[in-house]
Amino acid sequence: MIKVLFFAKLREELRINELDIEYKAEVASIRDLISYLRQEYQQIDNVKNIKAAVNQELVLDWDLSLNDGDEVAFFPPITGG
Amino acid sequence: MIKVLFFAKLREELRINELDIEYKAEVASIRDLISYLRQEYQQIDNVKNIKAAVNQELVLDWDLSLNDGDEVAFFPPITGG
Amino acid sequence: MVRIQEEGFDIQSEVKKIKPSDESDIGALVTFVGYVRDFKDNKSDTLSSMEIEFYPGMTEKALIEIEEKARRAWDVFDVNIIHRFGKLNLNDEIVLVAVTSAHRTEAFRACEFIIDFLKTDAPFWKKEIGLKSESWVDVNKKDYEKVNKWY
Amino acid sequence: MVRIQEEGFDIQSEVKKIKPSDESDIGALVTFVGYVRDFKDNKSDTLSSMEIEFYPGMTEKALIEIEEKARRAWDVFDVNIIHRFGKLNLNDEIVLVAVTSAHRTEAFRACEFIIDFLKTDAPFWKKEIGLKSESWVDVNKKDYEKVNKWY
Repeated sequence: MIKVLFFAKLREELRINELDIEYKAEVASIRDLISYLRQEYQQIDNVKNIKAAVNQELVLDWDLSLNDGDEVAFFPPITGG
Repeated sequence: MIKVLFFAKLREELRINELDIEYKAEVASIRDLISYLRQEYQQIDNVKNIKAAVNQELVLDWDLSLNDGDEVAFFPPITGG
Repeated sequence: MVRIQEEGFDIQSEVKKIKPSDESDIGALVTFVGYVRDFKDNKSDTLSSMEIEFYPGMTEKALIEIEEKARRAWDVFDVNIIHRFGKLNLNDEIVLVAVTSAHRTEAFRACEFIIDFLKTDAPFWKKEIGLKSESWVDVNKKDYEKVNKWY
Repeated sequence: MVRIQEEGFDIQSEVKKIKPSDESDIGALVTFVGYVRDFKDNKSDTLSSMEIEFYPGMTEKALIEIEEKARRAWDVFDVNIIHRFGKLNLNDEIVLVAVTSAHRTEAFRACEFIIDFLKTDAPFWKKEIGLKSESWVDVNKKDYEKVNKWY
């Protein structure tokens, strides 16, 4: 299982903050995962410059393989402080 | 009359914080004034890098002429903050 | 020391935590506080409040990592970072970064370093709620330029 | 705003004076506090107190001039400078420089500029009183190097 989290504008656009996805070939990387999610949530493209974190670490290489049990988060650029 | 003030280590060395000196040719500049004071207060030389202010403005040019009624202050380098 | 909280904070009390009265090696404290301010560009609306969201777990880790980086770069005595979340009103304080050190220059550098990296590396998102409309704050490119200057 | 006083100060109260809750253009506050710290070099003695002397009249003018210079150099909202005089104990606060601005970078620069110039241009003198001996603090050459960097 892969736990997917959405934050801020992305969470609002998708109207969901958390999702469990079965671990399978179609979600073997971050890039695959977002393509897979896009099938159901086209609104993903309403948010520009989406960032991804795997197991709470920011990941710049979206070809990184995902493992069963990973927590993946998608969110817009950070605007805190 | 010239009002002369001493601060910090200089005040302690000279054991005086304020002095009124008659305005005359011997005290026509800061350089003259300190030479004049040195006659009575040799301990002036116990303090290094003495600074001078005329009418509460730091003066770097010790050849500056003094005027009757000026307030002249001598003190060691600043160490506040 | 890192905290994410809904409540406000008192600067003096937060300073005491990193400058206790028996720590006589500390000569300098530098503190940054960020406030909810009114819209800069949108002159046709007035900001009434702000919603701040974060990523529980990851945000704390990111803040701790920023503090550690600052401690590796400068000889700092202690660090206190607080970031608020939830609904904040206009003029409320959002974030505190307080740094103690023997000398002022290190405290200044470390404090600015922390707030600069917090702006780009700590997952917080701000939504500005105006009287007429609301919107998520856009990313500020200058924040990334500032962070790059540290390298 | 410039004050020379014998009493201590509360950072939160001093901040409120330059960040009143209705000044919603202020986004950033940077505060510096300097403390009486123990001897650095003299390991055979312990500092017990400090005496601070100033030049009434000239010192106030010098502080006001430093504040004005900072305001000319950066887009600052307000400034609060307090320097204490008289007898201070180990760990007491000596000086406060607090600056508010729309943006953090200007507040950081202005705050550091003010404390850097205060160290070289505002006539204060410190005497360190240890358990065994007392002496006037020597001038720190680094302070002059720092001030020169601003030009």
